[in-house]
Amino acid sequence: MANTKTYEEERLGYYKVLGGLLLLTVVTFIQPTMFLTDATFGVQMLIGTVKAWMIVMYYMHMKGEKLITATVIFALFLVSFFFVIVMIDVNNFQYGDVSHITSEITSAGGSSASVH
Amino acid sequence: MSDHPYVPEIATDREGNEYEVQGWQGDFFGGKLGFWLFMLTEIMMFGAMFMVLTYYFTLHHDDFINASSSLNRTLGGFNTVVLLISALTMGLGLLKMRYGDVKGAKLMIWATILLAIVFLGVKAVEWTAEYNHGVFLGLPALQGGLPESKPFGEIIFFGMYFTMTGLHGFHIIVGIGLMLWLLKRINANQVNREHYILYFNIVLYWDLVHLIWVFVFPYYYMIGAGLSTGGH
Amino acid sequence: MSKSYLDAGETHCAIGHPKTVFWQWMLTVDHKRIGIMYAAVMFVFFFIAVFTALAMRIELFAPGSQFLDGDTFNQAFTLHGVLMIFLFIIPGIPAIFGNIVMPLMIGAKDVSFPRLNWFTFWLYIFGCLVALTSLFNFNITEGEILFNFADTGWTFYAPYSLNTGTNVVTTLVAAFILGMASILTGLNFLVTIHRLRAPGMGFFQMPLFVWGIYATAWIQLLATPVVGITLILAVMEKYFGIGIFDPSKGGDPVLFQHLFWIYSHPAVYLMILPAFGIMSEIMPVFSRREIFGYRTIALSSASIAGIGYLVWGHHLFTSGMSDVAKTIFSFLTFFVAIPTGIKFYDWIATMYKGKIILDSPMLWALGTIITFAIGGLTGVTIAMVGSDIHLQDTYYSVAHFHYAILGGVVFLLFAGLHYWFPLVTGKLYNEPKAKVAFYLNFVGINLLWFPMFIAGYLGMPRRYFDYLPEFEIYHQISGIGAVVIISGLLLMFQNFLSSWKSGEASPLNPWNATTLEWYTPSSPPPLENHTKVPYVDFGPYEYHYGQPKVKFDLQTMKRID
Amino acid sequence: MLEGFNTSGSIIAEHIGFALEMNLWLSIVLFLSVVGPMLYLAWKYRADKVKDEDIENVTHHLLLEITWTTIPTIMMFTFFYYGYTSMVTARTMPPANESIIIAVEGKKWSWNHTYPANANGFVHKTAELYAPANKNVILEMTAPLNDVIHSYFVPAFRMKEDVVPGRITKQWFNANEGTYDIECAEYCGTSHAYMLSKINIIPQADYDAWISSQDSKPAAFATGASKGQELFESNGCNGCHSVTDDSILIGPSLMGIAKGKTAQYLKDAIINPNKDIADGFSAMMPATKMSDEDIAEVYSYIATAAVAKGAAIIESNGCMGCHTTDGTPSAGPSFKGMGTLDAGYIKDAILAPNKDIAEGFSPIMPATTMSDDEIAEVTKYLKAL
Repeated sequence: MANTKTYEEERLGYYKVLGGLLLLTVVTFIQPTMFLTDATFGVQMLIGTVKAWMIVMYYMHMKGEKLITATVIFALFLVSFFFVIVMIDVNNFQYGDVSHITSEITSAGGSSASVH
Repeated sequence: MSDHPYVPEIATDREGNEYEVQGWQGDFFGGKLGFWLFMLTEIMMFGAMFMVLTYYFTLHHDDFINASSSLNRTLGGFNTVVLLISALTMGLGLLKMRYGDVKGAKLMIWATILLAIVFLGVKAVEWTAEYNHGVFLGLPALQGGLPESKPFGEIIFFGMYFTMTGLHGFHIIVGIGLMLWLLKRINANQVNREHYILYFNIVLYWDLVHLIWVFVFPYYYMIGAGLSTGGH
Repeated sequence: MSKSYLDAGETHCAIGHPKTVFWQWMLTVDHKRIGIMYAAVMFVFFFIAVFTALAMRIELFAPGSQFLDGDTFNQAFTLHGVLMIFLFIIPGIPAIFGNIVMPLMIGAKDVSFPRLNWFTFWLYIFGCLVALTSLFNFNITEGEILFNFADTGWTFYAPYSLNTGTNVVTTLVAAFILGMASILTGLNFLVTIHRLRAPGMGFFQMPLFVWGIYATAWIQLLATPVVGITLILAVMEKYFGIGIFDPSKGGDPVLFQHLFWIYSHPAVYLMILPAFGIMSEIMPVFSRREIFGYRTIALSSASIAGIGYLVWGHHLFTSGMSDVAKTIFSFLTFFVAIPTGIKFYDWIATMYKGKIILDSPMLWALGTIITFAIGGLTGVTIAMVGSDIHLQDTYYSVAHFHYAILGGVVFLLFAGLHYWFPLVTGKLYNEPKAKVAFYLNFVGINLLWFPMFIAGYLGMPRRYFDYLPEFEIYHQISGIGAVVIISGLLLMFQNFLSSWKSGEASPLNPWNATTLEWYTPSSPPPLENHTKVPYVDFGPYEYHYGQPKVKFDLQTMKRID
Repeated sequence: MLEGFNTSGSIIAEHIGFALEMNLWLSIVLFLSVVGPMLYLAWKYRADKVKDEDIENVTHHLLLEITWTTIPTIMMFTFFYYGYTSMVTARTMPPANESIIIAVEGKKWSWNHTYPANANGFVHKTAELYAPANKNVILEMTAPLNDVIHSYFVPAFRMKEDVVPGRITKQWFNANEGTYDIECAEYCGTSHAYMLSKINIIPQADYDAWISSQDSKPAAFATGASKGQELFESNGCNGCHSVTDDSILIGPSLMGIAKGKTAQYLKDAIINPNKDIADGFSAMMPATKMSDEDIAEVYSYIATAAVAKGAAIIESNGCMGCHTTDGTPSAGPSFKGMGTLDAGYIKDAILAPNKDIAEGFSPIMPATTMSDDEIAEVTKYLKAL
C-alpha cells in the first residue's frame, strides 16, 4: 500500500465513509414510509448496493487493485447470471395455476395429505 | 519450515540481469489475494441463499411482506449501526498499527470485540422474543402441513431468516475468535508495523461480515416495512 | 548423490521437527509428498468404487434378482457414485498432479500456502472418514453394525433424499467437507500461479497443464460453495423441515436440482480441464516438436471454464423446468463443444511433421482422443433438447458420462501417471506390461460402455437393478467388458508398485521433455525443487530438430544453449 | 426390443427420431474428422520413419484453424436448431378441446391413469393406459405430495417428463394402434426397476364403447378378474403388497387379512395409511381415495385371493362331492379344521387316501394325481378355512 497520505488524512477518510453509511442507513429507515413505497424492495437493495460499494472500496481498500477487482467482478457476474436464469425459470413456471407449490396449502393433513 | 529470516532468491537471465524471486514467505500481496479469493466463496455461498430467497419471494410475494413486517426493525436497525461502528473501529485499529501505535490498535480491537458481543446480545434478545411467539426452527408454526402452520411463504421466510442470520452470527463468533488470536499474535510481536498481513486479513473478514449484513438486513427487515410498524 | 525429497528427514513439517519417518510424512508440507499421499488414498477409494461397480455388473448380468436386492443395489450405485465423484475424480488430478507437478513447472519452491496445503489434505482425509462412517449404522447397545449407506444416488435429489431412512445427512456433511477441501486447494493454486511463477514467466509462457490447473482452480473456488450451501440447506430441511425443497411442505424440488447442478456441472469441467492439460503436455513431448496453437489451447481452457458455469440447466431438460430456460441452456451448452473441438484439432495438428514415439503415455493420450471423442460427441446428442427428452436418464447418458469421464479424465490421469512416474519415483516402469495394460483398458472400456449407447437408445433406464429381458445381451457384453477393464487396471497398478520397488533407475529427463519440472538436479527432485530459480524467457515447448532447445546447467540453472 | 419401439408410434417419435438420426450421421463425420487424421499421422510420422532433421515446428495455420472452428460451429447450430424444433413439437400441447386429457399419478411404484368422466359421470381408473388411435392425448401428471420424483417414459414415443410432487407437468402424444411400454426413468427407490406399465392404443370405436361403460378394461383386455382384483392392481397396491402368499415386497403381505381385520380397518389403511404403521415398516404409503363399495370389493378380493387357486383346484377335482367346508361331515370329514394337519399328511391323504382313514369314515376316497404346486395351493386353502 504505497500511498502518500498522512495518518490524519486516512483517518478522516474512515470517518467520512462512516458518515455516509450512517446517512444511508437513515434513508433505509425512512424510505418505506416516505417515498417510492411501491418499489421498496428495489430501493432497499439499491441502497444496500451503494453501501456495499463504499465498504468494499474504502474499508476494504479495493481501489486500485486491478486483479482483485477483476476477480470480484467475475464472481458477481456469475452470481447475477445464476439469479437471472433462475428468475427466468420461476417466472415462466409451467402450469403454475394448477400446481401446489405456487398456491397456498389449503388442506392441512401433514404427510398423509392427498392430491386432487 | 526454517526459522532463519527469509532472504529472497535472485534469478539471472542470459545477459546477467538480476531479478528478485517472489517466495511464498512474506508475500503480502499473495496473502491478501488469497483472502480475497476466500471471500469470493462467501459471496457465492450467500449469493446462492439469496437466490433461494428470491425464488420463493417471486412465488409467495405477499407472505414474504407479511412475515417481514413482523420482524423487530428497531433492534435490527440498532444492530446495523453497531456493525457499522465496529467496521470503523476495526479499520482505525489497522491504521494505528500501520503507523506504529500498537496500544491504540489493541484498544480498537477490544472495542470491536465489545461491539460484536453487543450485536450477538441483541440478536439473542430478538431470537428469544421470536421463540416466545412460537416462531423458531423446528416449532410447529414453521412445520408445513400442520394445522397451526403459518402460510408456506412465511415458513420459508422465517426458515431462511434463521438459517441466514444464524450463519451470519456464526461468522461473528468466528470473528471474535480471530480477533482474540490476533491480540495474542500482537502481544508476541508476530504481528507488527512491518508484518501485519494477518491483521489486514482479519479486517477484511470483519468487513465481509458487515457486507453480508448490509444485504441481509434490508432483505429481511425492510421489505415489509411499509405494511405496518412491526415489532413483536 | 544429492538427496531427494523422498529421503528421511528431507521435508519441512507443519509442526516442529519430528524424528520418525512416519511423522515426517504425516506432518509434511512438501507439495510433492502431499501429492503422493493424495494419490495413495484416492486410488484405494478408486478400487473400492471399481469393485462396487463390478458387483453391480454381476447383478445385472442376467435379468431378475441375482444376489443383490433393490435396496442394496441402490446403495451400491450411490456408494460407487459418491466415492468416484467426491473422493476420487473431483479432487483427483488437481490434488495429485496439481500438487506434485504444478509448482515444479512454474519454478516455485512450493505452493503459496504450504501449511494450508497440509491442512487441506487432512481436511480431505477427515471428509473421507465421515463418508466411511455413513456406510454403517452403529448400534452400540446391541453390538450391531448395519449397512445403511445413503440410497439416493450421488445427486441427492430432493425429495427422495429427504424421505429416505438411510444415512443421507452424514453423506451430505462428508460431501460438504470434501467441498471445503476442494475450495482451499483451488485457492492455494490460484495464488501460487499468480504469485510464484519464476521471473520472466508470463501467463503465456506457462506450460498448458498449469493453464488447466488455473482454469480448474477457478471452478473449485467459485462453484463449490454453491453446492456446499445446498447441502447445508438440505440438512436444515431434514432436521427442521422448513420446506425449502420438500413439496409436502410447499417447497420446490426442482430448485434443489438447479442449485445442485450449478456446482455439479462446472465440476465436470473441473475434472476434464486438468486432464486436457496432461494431454497438452504429452502430445508435444511424444511428437518431439512444438505444440500447435499454444494460445488457442490455453484460451479455450479458460473459456470452457467460463462457459461451464452457464450451462447447468441441461441436466433439467425433463425435470419440469420451463421451456424458455430449456432453450437458453441448450443454446449455451453448444458453446462448450466448440473450444473443446478446437483443442482436439490442435492436438492432432501437433503430430503433423513430428516424430511420433508410441511410448505408453502417448498410447494413453491417443486412446483418449478416440474415447473422449465418443464421449464428447454423444454429449452433443443429449445437449439437443429434443433428443435429450428421449435419452435423459437412460443408459445412453450413463455411457456418455463414463466415456467422457473414464475415457477422458481417468485415461489422461493414467497417461499422467505413466508420464510423471519417473519424475516422482526416480524409477522406470516396465514398458511392455504398461502397453498390455493400456490395450486391456482400451478394449475394456469399449466393450463395457458401447453396448449401453444402444441399450439406452432402445429405452433402458438407468439405476434399474432388474430389467426387461430384451436388454440382456447388452448387459452381458458390458459384464465381459468389466472383467477386461478390471484386469487391465490391476495389471497397471501391479506394474507401478513393483517398478517403484525394484524398477530400473530413471535418468533425469527420460522423455526429452522441455518443461521445467524435468530440470531438477536429481531424480527424484530434492526438497525445494530446483537448485536455483531459473529465469524464463522461452516458451514451454521449444524443440529444435527433436531435441529440447533450452538447456540448463542444473546446478546454477543458467542457460547453456 | 421394447414393445412397439420400432414402429415410431407417435408424431413426436418421428420428429425426435429425425433429430437423432441427423445427429448420428453428423457425429460420425465429426468423429472421423478427429480420429482419421490422428491415425494417419500416427502412422505416417512413426518414430522409425522420421529423421530428426525432418521434424518441423508448425505452430500456426490460419486457414486451417478458421476451417475447423467454423464448420463444427455451423454443425452445432444445426444440432441446436433440430433439438429446438423437435422440443417444440414435443412440448407444445395440442388444443384441449381436440384432445383427451388423462390425469396421471405416479407414486411409489405404480402408475395410475384417471380418465374424463363419461356421460353417466363414471370415472375410469386404470394401471395401464388405454387411448384411442390417432387422437391427441394430453397427460396431466403429478405425484402425491409425500412421494418422490418419477419420470413417465415411453421409449417408443420418444417422450419423457418428470412427475414432480407438488407440480403439474404435461406431455402429449398422438399414436398408432399397438402396445407400448411405460417405464419410470427418474430414480425413485427400492422398486424403481419395477415401476413399469403399458400404453394400449386401441381403435376409437373400442375406446368409445369402453369409456361409456363401467367396465374396468376395454373388452379386448378383459381378463375375467374380479372387480376387487382390478382395483387392487389399477391402484398399484400389488407393487408393494402380496396377497397370494406371505412374502414381504415393500409393505406387509395382506394374505389372511380377512381373518383378523375388518373392512373398516382396510378402509382406514387406504385413506390414511401412515396413521398406524405395522411394526418394522416405514411410513411411505401414499393415501388413495376410494369409495366404500370399491373398498368392499378389494376387501373380498384380498380375503379370497390367497386361496382362490386352491378353491378352484378342489372344485375341479370334485372334492366337494364328499367334503364340506362348514364343519358338517358328509361322505368324508369336513375340510374345516384340516388346516391344523401337517402338510405331509395332507399330501398323503390326497395321493394315497386310504392308507390312514379318519375314525368313523370308510376308505372310499379315490386317489387323485396332483402336482406339488397344486397340493401346496390346496394346503393353503385348507389352512385359511
